[in-house]
Amino acid sequence: MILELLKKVYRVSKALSVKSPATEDVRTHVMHQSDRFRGEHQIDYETCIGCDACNKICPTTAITMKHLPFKKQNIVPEVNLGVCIFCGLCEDVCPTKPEKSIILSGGRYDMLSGGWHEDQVNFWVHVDVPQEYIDSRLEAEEAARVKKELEAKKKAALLAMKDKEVKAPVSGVPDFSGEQI
Amino acid sequence: MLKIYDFFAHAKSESLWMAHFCTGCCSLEMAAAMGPRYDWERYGYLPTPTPRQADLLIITGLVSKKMLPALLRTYAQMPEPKYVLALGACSFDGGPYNDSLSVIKNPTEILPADIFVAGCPPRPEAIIAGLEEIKKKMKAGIPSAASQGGLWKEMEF
Amino acid sequence: MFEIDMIFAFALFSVGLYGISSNRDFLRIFFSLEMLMNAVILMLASSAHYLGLSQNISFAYMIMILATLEAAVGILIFAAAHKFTKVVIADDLGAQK
Amino acid sequence: MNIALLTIALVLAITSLSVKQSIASLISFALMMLVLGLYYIGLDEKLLGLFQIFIYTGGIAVLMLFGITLIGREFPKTTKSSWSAVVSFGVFVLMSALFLTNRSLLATNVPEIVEKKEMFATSFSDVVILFALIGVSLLYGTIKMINALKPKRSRDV
Amino acid sequence: MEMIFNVVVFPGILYVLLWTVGLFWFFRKFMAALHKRVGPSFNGPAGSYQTLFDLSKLLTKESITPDGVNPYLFSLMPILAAIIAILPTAVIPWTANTTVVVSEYSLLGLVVLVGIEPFLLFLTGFGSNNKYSFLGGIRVLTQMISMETSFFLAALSPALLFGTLSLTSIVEQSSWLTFLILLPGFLLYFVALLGLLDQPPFNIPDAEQEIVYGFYTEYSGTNYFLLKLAEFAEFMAVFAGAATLFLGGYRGVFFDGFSFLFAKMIIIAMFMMTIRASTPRITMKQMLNFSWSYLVPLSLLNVAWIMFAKIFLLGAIS
Amino acid sequence: MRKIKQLLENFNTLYIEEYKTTWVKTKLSTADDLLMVAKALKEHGLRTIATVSPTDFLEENVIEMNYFFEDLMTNRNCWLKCDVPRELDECEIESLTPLFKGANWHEREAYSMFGVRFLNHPDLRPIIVSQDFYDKTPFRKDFDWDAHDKNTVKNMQKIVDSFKAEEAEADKGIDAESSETVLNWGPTHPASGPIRLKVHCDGEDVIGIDPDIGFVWRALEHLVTKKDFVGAIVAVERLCFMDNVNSMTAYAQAVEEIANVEITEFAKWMRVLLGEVSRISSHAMGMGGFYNALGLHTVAMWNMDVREFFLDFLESYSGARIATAAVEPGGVRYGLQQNMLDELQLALDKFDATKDSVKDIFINNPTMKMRASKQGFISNLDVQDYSLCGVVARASGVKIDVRIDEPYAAYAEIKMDYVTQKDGSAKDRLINLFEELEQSVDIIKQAKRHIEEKIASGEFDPTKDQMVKVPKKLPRGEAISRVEWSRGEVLMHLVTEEKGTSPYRLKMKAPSFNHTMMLDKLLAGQTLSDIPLVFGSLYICQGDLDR
Amino acid sequence: MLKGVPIETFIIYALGITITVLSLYAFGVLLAPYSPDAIKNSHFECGLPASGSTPKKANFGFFMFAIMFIIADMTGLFFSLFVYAHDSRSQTIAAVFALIIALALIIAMKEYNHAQNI
Ligand code: SF4
Ligand code: SF4
Ligand code: SF4
Repeated sequence: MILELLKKVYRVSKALSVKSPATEDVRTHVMHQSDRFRGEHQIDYETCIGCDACNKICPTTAITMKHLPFKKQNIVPEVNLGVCIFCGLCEDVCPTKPEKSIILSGGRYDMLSGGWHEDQVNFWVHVDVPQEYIDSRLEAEEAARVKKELEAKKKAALLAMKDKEVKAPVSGVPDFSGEQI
Repeated sequence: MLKIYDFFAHAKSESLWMAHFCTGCCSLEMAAAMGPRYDWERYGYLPTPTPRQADLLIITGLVSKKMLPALLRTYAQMPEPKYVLALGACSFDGGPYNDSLSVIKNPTEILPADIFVAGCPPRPEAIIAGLEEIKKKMKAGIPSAASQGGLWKEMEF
Repeated sequence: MFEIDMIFAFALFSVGLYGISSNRDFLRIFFSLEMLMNAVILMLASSAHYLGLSQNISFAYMIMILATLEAAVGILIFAAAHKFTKVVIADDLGAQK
Repeated sequence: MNIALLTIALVLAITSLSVKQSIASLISFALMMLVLGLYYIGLDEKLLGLFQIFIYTGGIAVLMLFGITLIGREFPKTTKSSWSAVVSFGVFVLMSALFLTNRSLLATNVPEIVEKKEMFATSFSDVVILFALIGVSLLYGTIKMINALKPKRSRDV
Repeated sequence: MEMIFNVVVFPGILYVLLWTVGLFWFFRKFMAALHKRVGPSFNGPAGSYQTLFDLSKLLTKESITPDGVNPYLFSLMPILAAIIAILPTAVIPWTANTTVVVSEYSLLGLVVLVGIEPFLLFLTGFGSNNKYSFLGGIRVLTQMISMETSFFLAALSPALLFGTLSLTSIVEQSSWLTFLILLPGFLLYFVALLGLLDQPPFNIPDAEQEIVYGFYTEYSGTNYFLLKLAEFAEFMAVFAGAATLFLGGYRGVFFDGFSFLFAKMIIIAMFMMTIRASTPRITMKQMLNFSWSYLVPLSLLNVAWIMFAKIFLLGAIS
Repeated sequence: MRKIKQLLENFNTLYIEEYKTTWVKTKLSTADDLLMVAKALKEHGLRTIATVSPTDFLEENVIEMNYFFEDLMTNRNCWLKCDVPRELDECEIESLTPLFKGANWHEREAYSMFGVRFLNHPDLRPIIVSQDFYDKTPFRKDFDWDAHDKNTVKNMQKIVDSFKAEEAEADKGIDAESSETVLNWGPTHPASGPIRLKVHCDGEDVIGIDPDIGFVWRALEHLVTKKDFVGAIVAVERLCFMDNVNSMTAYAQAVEEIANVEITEFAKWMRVLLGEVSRISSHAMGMGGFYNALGLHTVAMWNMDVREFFLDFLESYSGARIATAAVEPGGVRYGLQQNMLDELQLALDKFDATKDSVKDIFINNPTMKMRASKQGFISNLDVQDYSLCGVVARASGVKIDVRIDEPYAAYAEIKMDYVTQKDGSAKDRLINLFEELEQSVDIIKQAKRHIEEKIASGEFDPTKDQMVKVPKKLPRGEAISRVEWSRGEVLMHLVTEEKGTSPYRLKMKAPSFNHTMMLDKLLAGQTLSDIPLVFGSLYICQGDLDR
Repeated sequence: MLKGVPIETFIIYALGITITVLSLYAFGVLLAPYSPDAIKNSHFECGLPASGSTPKKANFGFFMFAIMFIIADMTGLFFSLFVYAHDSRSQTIAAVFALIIALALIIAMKEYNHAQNI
């Protein structure tokens, strides 16, 4: 028995010659990198169409929708990283093509925050929509609306021309200020 | 004299021993962080069998209602100075079990953690990064969060 | 000083005697017995030292070892009695039959 | 020096017979033996002193610990007979008186001190066989008692 | 003056502290290597400050005295344990002329001092008002009575061979031939050492998986530091004893010196760690059975062997 | 099968039909017959009861009890149903525990979750639920847990008080003059994990053990009913993270069965591949856990080293190391790329490189054998009585393995055999674990070769084939699905409502529950040192113990 | 050879060690924070409320080993006396003595194991 034990001891001590896999300082390096790694979200407010699908599928309550002052894609998701479990279902379900507008893959892995429950303010993936973009979108929308109105007018005129009846112009400009921000 | 005091403060921050206490599945990744590839012993962390010798309590994810008294008591029985690290979505806002019957939805409101590491479960790298952050806090002389407040002071357990 | 040694040995002896006669629980009876033995050893040792009776040391060894054996036997009996009757007091042993 | 050591030993002896807690009693008993051993070493009977320490603090104290684990932390209350103190004190006085009056019978001239270490081995070696026989019979007795010593439990296992 | 040096620096407190820090570091590093890990590596060169930090942290951490403990036993025992564990340094011949107490009976002194230690640990367990500590204490006691006899008998074998109880003269008389004669004794000593120091496979008293941490359970801060210090000091005493008794102590190949003794001690420590990394713990009953059916009878036989070797081998030569 | 049918025809049943290949499904018209039917079934060889699962139907105002009887030897199973009234004071049924020992805790669970009282049950205390749910019925559909949740602090107080009362009770039961005591083994314990064993011991000897579970109770079965069919996988995979893929497979199969969807061949093979990888990662931890319980951490470390490589594969494939969420109803979530297979090959090579030394040092370890070969014996009959499964059952020589008995995914095409040992001691379980590890590696190699071949021949398109659409709303139906999980058989019983978007009821029968039931029987009369050994060898994970 | 070096050296050394260890302890305690409270001071019971009773007694199933310990220990002490034996007769006696005791222990253990298995 003792001989056997000594043999075991010898074989264990062979491990001394094995180089440890912990070769890198994990404070600065990631040990294994994968393209699909699900980390912090990146949200592309430009392509998001505001379909609310990601909010609906999220198995936790991580996603809340932020309202934007546009007419069409008036919501964009924001993620509470403290609650998110990085399951990636929101990315799967997102219908935009070719690039999904909510992406987890390749995100940051070390997300830390103060442990106080109130600290969770710092712990969101906020969508900072720049003012210029809002303005440009509003402008574009305005332009589109104007164009549409014009077209409508034209159409109406055409129709009027056709039916030879005079119709009242389209009702007033929609009021954006009423929309929630 | 000041030098000596500084040395001991530094020593305290450099040697964090953690209480061996598993509350949820994040402890699997904690085991991986102990394992050969990540090897957190390189940075000076060591698990101890009893809270009496520990400096750090790791809330490894989910805290169920039945577990909460044990968690708080374990924390209370650790000697000063003591710090808390929270891992995983569960220990913050219930995570995937947010609408479950039996878990404490916000353990960090009851026992505030010094650092919270997000993820479900967080990668071992992230766990170690969180621990390093606690070291930084200790070096800066910031007192631990749980000693500042939190519901646990009002609770009986 | 030989006299002092001897007087202390007597004192130890009488403390042991007191212990044996006044105590009724096993453990302290053992202690007292050991004290009695030790008093004798003390006498032997000091007589060996001061009077040059070197073979007394060998007697002291023998007494020591006998004392140990006696303690072993005693503890054995005590344990057996304890198991059977749950008593720790010597007098009760007869009463519990 | 001698007087101091011996007084300490005596005080410890009395303590060990008078305290209530069994563990304190045992400790003072062991300390008494230690002091006596030191005294023998001081007397230049080093081997005897070491033996004393070895046997009493190493062997008998451990044996008594077994007893203590049986009877618990405190001695059971017993009635003490009041006359025994008087009688034993009387014995002490009688013996000292006898000794002091008759000490002239003993040789007073102190011879050269020679430590004969090999004396035991050469002249008493046959005795050890006797000892071996005693030990063997003791073991035999113990084995025969094993079944009787088996503990009784509340639930049979 | 020399005494002060002895107490404070060389075989005394500073040396023990340094040894504790160093051996603790070495243990962790070596164990990590056997685990295919790295062990402490970012504090100081190869992480060697790590254990310094650990121990100084323990020293200055809060030490809790729980309610219901026996206050004298609880707080006094760690101090006493530390003192008694350091004391054997006095009798060991570190170099040819550094022995604090040159005594004819230093071997007995060593064995007595090493043997008292578990007794104190039992009292720590008995003193803390805790079930795990209590069980741990009893385990210490049981393990001690099984292991100490064979330790004593194995340690006596060189003394019997050389006809002296003095460690110094044992070292002086040792040679290759006597090493061969003493080889079985050394193996027995080594096994008994594992049991005496609570090392795997005999780490029953502080079995983490069974009774949390045995008698250490309630200790924290400074008290725990002292217990750790005692543990490592005892390592030192027992290792140095092994090196001195069987491996020729400070005597080296070309010249004599402390470094040889140290190297021998480290080699024994390495053996111990390798066994630790490859053997699971055994149970109480198995330990008792092993100790009393094999270890003690074998060490008695070893004594007989030494006697006969002394009569026939050495007697024939001289 | 025919015999069972004949036998059931003697009783008053609503219907008897065959279900899948090995099941007979039937419903009793009255609950009074239950005991007799069970007796008859037991005489007929169906000695095992897998689980007891009540389903609460609000509209019909009944609680439907589902009993799953199994015959481990010949692989015939019977699914028995009967109704009990829903009113709390009438909600009672005859207990099967006197007949089937394995039903004990399952009935207690049904009692604490649904308030079904079992007559003649020897020990009907609540189990799993935390103390504030005692005498409540948390899983019933009409349980108002918002109201319950409002006074959290009061509930916590209840829990603490009950712990204290329990300690006092334990003290009272013990003679203060004796050396007996009640030890807590857990939850803050280096080897236990979140479970508490109340060990009644006398010095070193264990007199009895009462496991106290529920420290990680997450009410998963309740949780899934709040998520939709896809989102529920995150709850299901958290059954236990050591092996999460297979539990998702079980759930996905049940959903697919109700939706009547056939998944692609590629997805089936991927399920096999992923499942085995995850089984390996679990078994590696299990082996480490066994040795950790013996105070030796080397095995855990070496195995962890290998396991990391398999996790690398999982991460490359799904994007997460542990919480993969890789299997969804309708297939698997992601496509496969060549570099992932290369990584898998790396992991397999790593395993083969360390296999021999692990086997030599730790499987043939004399000290381990000395300790473990005489401990924790589980006989063949115990396996049947207590409905044990997986490694524990196979180590006792019982040939059960759902992968072979009732092949799912692509297991029908894989060459494999039962891995069994003879005696059923703790040592045998360890050896079995290791041999299953080797078997899994073998299966992975087969699956990998198959997938590579098919991709090369163009039959599989690894970027498109992975998913089949499953409708968001399912019809009314119910299904059971069994998979061989790393710890044994997982049985999921899924009930859906008409046009339901989320499961109506999902019962998960997980192996650790039954294994923990054995602890008292295995450990009474042993010593304290055997507790971690037996506990570790039973390969218990608290995740699937408490759900 | 060696002359007996006085016990005083040892006592002085022991005193020195005592003083240094005590000062270390004092240093540590002075530097350590101190903030007891009721829960911290209740004893550790795996994280659950502490129950009152630590067993006062221990069940020792190992009495036989205590007796064995005493016998073996005494044997060892005899041997330390035989260290100084120079003639081959007493050495032979020592060897025979060792053999007898070893035999007795082995037989005792056999009997013990036999009794345990009943
Ligand atoms: S990753 Fe999962 S949990 Fe996180 S936001 Fe997306 S769907 Fe929600
Ligand atoms: S699913 Fe995609 S497109 Fe729809 S709201 Fe979310 S991010 Fe925007
Ligand atoms: S955060 Fe995720 S991994 Fe951690 S405990 Fe919760 S569910 Fe488990």
